[in-house]
Amino acid sequence: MSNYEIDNRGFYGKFGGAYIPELLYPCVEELRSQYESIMQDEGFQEEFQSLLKDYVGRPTPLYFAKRLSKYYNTNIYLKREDLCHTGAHKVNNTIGQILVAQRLNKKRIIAETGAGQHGVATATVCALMGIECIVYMGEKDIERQAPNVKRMKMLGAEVRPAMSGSKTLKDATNEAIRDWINNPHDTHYIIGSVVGPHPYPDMVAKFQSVISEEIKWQLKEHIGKENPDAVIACVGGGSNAAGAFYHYMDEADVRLIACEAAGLGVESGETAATSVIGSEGIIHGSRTLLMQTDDGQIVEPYSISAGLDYPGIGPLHAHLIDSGRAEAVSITDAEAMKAGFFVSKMEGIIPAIETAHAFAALEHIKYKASDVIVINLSGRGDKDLATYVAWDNNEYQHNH
Amino acid sequence: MSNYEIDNRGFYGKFGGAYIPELLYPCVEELRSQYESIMQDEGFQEEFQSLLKDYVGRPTPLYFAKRLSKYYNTNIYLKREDLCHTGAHKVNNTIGQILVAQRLNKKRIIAETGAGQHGVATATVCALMGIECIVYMGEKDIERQAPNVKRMKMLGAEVRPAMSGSKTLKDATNEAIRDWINNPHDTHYIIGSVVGPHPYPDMVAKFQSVISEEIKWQLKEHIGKENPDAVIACVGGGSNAAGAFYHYMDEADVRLIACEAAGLGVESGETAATSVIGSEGIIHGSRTLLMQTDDGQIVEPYSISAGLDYPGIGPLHAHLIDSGRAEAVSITDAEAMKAGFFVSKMEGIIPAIETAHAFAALEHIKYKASDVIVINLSGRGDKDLATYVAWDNNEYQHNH
Amino acid sequence: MNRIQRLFQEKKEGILNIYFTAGHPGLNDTEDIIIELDKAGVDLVEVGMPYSDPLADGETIQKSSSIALKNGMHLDLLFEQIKSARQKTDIPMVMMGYYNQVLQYGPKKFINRCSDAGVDGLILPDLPLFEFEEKYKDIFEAAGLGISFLVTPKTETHRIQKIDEVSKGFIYMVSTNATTGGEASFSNEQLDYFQRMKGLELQNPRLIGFGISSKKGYDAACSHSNGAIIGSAFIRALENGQNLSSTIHQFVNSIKNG
Amino acid sequence: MNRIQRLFQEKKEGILNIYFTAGHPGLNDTEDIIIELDKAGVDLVEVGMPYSDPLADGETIQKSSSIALKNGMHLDLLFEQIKSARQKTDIPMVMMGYYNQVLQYGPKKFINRCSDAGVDGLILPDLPLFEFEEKYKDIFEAAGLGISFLVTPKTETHRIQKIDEVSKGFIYMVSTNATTGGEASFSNEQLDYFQRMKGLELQNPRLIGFGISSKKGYDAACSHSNGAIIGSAFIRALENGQNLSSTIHQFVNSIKNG
Ligand SMILES: Cc1ncc(COP(=O)(O)O)c(C=O)c1O
Ligand SMILES: Cc1ncc(COP(=O)(O)O)c(C=O)c1O
Repeated sequence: MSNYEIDNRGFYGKFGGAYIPELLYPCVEELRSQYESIMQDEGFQEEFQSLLKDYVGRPTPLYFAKRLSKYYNTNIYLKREDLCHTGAHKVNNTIGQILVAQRLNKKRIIAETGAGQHGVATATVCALMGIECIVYMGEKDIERQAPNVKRMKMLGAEVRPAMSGSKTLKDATNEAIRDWINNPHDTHYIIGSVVGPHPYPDMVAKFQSVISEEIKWQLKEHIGKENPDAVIACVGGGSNAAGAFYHYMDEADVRLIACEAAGLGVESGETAATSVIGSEGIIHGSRTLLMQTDDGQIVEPYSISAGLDYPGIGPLHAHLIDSGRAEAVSITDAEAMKAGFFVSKMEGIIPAIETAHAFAALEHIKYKASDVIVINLSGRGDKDLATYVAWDNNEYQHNH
Repeated sequence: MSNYEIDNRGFYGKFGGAYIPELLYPCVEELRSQYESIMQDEGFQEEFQSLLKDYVGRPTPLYFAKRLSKYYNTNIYLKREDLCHTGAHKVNNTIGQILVAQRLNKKRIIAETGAGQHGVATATVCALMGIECIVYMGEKDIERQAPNVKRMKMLGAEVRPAMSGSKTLKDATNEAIRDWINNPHDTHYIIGSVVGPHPYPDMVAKFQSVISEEIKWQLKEHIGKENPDAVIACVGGGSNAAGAFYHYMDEADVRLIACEAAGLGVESGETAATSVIGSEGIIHGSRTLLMQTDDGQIVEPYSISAGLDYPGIGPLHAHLIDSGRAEAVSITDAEAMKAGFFVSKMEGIIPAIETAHAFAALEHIKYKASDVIVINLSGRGDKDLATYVAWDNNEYQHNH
Repeated sequence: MNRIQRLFQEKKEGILNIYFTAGHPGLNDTEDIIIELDKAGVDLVEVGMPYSDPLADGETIQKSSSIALKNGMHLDLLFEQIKSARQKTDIPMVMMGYYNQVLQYGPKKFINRCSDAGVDGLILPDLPLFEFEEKYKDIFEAAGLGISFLVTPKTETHRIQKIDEVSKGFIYMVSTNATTGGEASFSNEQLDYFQRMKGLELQNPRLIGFGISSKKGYDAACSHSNGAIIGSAFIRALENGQNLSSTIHQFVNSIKNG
Repeated sequence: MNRIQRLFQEKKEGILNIYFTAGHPGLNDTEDIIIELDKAGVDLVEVGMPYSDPLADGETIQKSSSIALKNGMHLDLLFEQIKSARQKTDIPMVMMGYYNQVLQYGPKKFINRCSDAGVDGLILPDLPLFEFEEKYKDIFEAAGLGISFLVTPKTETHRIQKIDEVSKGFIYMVSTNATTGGEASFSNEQLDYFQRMKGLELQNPRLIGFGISSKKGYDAACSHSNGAIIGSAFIRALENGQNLSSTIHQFVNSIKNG
């Protein structure tokens, strides 16, 4: 068995598990006891695969970035999750979870969102299935990701602001969990990343694993072998990274590079670089790495990117980094924005600011001219245009 | 030979040709004399197909819209051009034309744009190839399609406002043509629709024909036969419709339904329903149907949708409609907006307002429960969120 | 036998357990609140350790927690405050908080400080049963520290029995599957649940909490269990009251006597 | 033989052709402008039919066109104005506009009105050669109406010869591959082009236009061809001038005599 799969209690090594109040126990237990058999069911797989193909637009291309490769003097392939319906990898997971929710007879869907991509992806699948949808979103994120708020509303979802804490993803997640506690019977909570109590990290990683499943055969088509030298992905909760790493976790010759948001700098106090300044603890029902005080209070994170502005990482990534399997790279706001502009002008692809963090890693890591590097292009930057423009005009305001 | 291909002078029946001032003759003639051999070249085809696959994300899915089909009691398939890189079918053409431009040794690209999708698609391929790009856009459209203006700038293009006339697509096209006249040596003009002098309508239609090429085999996969009963597409200049109709034009059992923007109503004086209130004449170098006065002055069009706000249609469509091969349907602003909201909530897909006109046709045309209808989902509605929201709040301002 | 066990040996019904968030309304109110609650005739005090992300709690407790943290509350201070209160009262005290607080403080150190301060038990709603059993049960017992797990109307019987087996002190019966803060008025489903709990003849006494804010709710809870836990209603009273002591006496009086 | 042919028979060099947009600056200025241009010693008048989308024209002419249309200019009125002017002058007149205007008016009707009004020739820059030959050549000849096609520095020799074959009256030599409006100063490439045109010994006389705005430009054009066409500069003068008559005389004087 893989070293990087959950054990029978839902742990990756020492990380993971389900640290939840009894009030959530029935909901989580119902899901835990059924998700594997649901996901393995043939009818489920058929519907899931057909929606991924005909609705989401999979397989997404693996694109050889010629000009970027030339500039960096290596071989860079981009996994084009930005071409997924709704504009990011998030929908791979929401398609899967809405099918699970239907099989659990749930009539109401809740979700948290940071960048709004998961919220849009959830609102989308709820519209597709005709199911009620409520999305919790930090007040600050509602502001900085306005286009996605409009999209969710057009799709028929209700967007509820989370006003506590830093008013970002962490707080939206708290609110969603509270909603679930209050509505355990009819509601399924579609978590948007590989975070939360077991079985979420495993379930979400499996839904996202289609990313590396495709990279394998696509790379074989391109260069005759399945394995690149490195896979780079940004990590908020870590779902796109989990998907891009998944089928390479046991292939020791493939470097796994996880890019965290350093915000204003790892040491600045305004950061979301969890693996550097975080420590083991519990957040949102999972034992993992998180940013906290000596007293165990969760520290409010900061990143220019709403999707990475989270004080924890998924337990799988905590394990991959803790065990040395994955390398963590910290990328500041400024580095990410520079990379976002650069990639736009070099390849005609405007990346999400989250994704721009992954591109910025090229300035940090060592590689050879003969290397093959896959960057997971987790999402498109349409939602971030206002931030990009403000940054370009030196008008960007960080008011934490 | 097909009845719907150009003759050796570039005419579809009586429509088409190249009505251009001598100043443009060398540019157009250079292109005319070379486009076919360039497009047939094996190296060209290889590069074109590989970019369509790995960069654009083709084939785009053909998606069976379950809930919409149930609602309308028929079988509706959506051709997902909204999943193309940059969010609309426009990029199929710009990829093709940038490869043509490279083979003509052009160092500078100009384009006109209405909705901004063609401008973004052009800026995108110019970034991809590292070529200078200037996009002309009506001042009014710059306002109502602000997100796309931001995208073009991020991609490194210069956006120049067209201030004359109705300050929309027609005027942007005039400005682009003027630019080309002034820069005939080094510049290629990437026209964004099946309009303009020969060979543009034919060249653009051929680049877009990949749409119906895919529909054929995809429909065969879905239902065992290549031909639907009807194909529906919106028509501004008509490139997405040309692409969706192309391989069905000679299949008399497939209805071709072209949806024009009626604006405030065909008889309102504020419309873009060219085939209804237009007549034969010349616009942008092509003999076609256009909206004009008795004196041959071009009438300023109106539609809520920037991409359909054009007083002409491509000569192919003039011919298809004039010959009775295609049916023209006029869709008002209100009908299109209603359809846009409806599709968003029914299928989780927010269509471009242009595309919403095609969906609204379902309320106009007759069909049977057993019919198979393909709607060309030409683009996504991200660029239109502000207009959708303003409409929903009864705040939409039409100031012509 | 610690103070909680002694309490339940002496008093089988009508137990009143009041929760408050330490550090709220004022940083140094902890000792006064404990003493006044004791004086007012409360049976058991639950001291909330304010937490940044109290996801099992409702809005009232969440807000009081963030005020307490802003006031500067932290665990070392809290232990001192409790220890100081313990000099003046013998009322049973439990601490309630989140597992991460214990983890970061260091579980051993945390338990030692509890013993030292005179804390009688802990409630950590997100601490899994199995993890307690495997890692902490023995240390808790050695320290004479109780532990209370929660049950809800949705908790299955075999799990209730397991919880009863592991708990030491009392079982926290959540009256409804909803976060704290709302007003209780028992439904048939809840009454069934209370009946079922009674019928299981558990080793631990049962206290009903969540959403109780009046004599009516208190009486109803008492008629179905050994007593009631009140939290949010008390915090709101503290927020609205002027004088700490009189507010507390008034509140407890209103619960016990209407 | 119409007035244009007669002009070029009588005068081989230094021909001055002035363009203006009918209906600009005022709706009813057409007749006065024509008469005054004649009086000022201009050889040939080019009457622009204002068009909504004049894509072969520069900004000046485009703006004058949209003003003229706003003023209410339309073809029936324009033909009346020209006809009325024709009663008072024998100056050769050509109309310049876009093919769509002729198409919508009805080509036959349009040509009849030209004859009737005393128009001597047409310039329709977007009318293809072959379409003229196939559809209109005979009617034009029957009506005694000239036609001038454009050539540019980029036009290939065999095409120039074809254009010469089809044109009747003069050939409009565009001095540069750029829309009208800029200031001319001839480059080597342009000089080569002028030489080439001269060497072809065409049947039609040649006039050079686009970007000429001063005596210097006019003289240069005349030294390479039979004369010059001036448009944008004249329109700007009309816009800036107060009195139509004196503005026109001043402008023409400045071109001819500096
Ligand atoms: C485009 C994109 N990339 C990455 C992320 C971060 O999430 P995760 O780490 O789960 O992939 C987000 C979150 O919204 C996103 O929108
Ligand atoms: C999404 C979309 N559909 C349709 C159109 C109309 O163009 P065409 O008629 O050439 O397809 C546009 C133009 O911008 C567009 O953006």
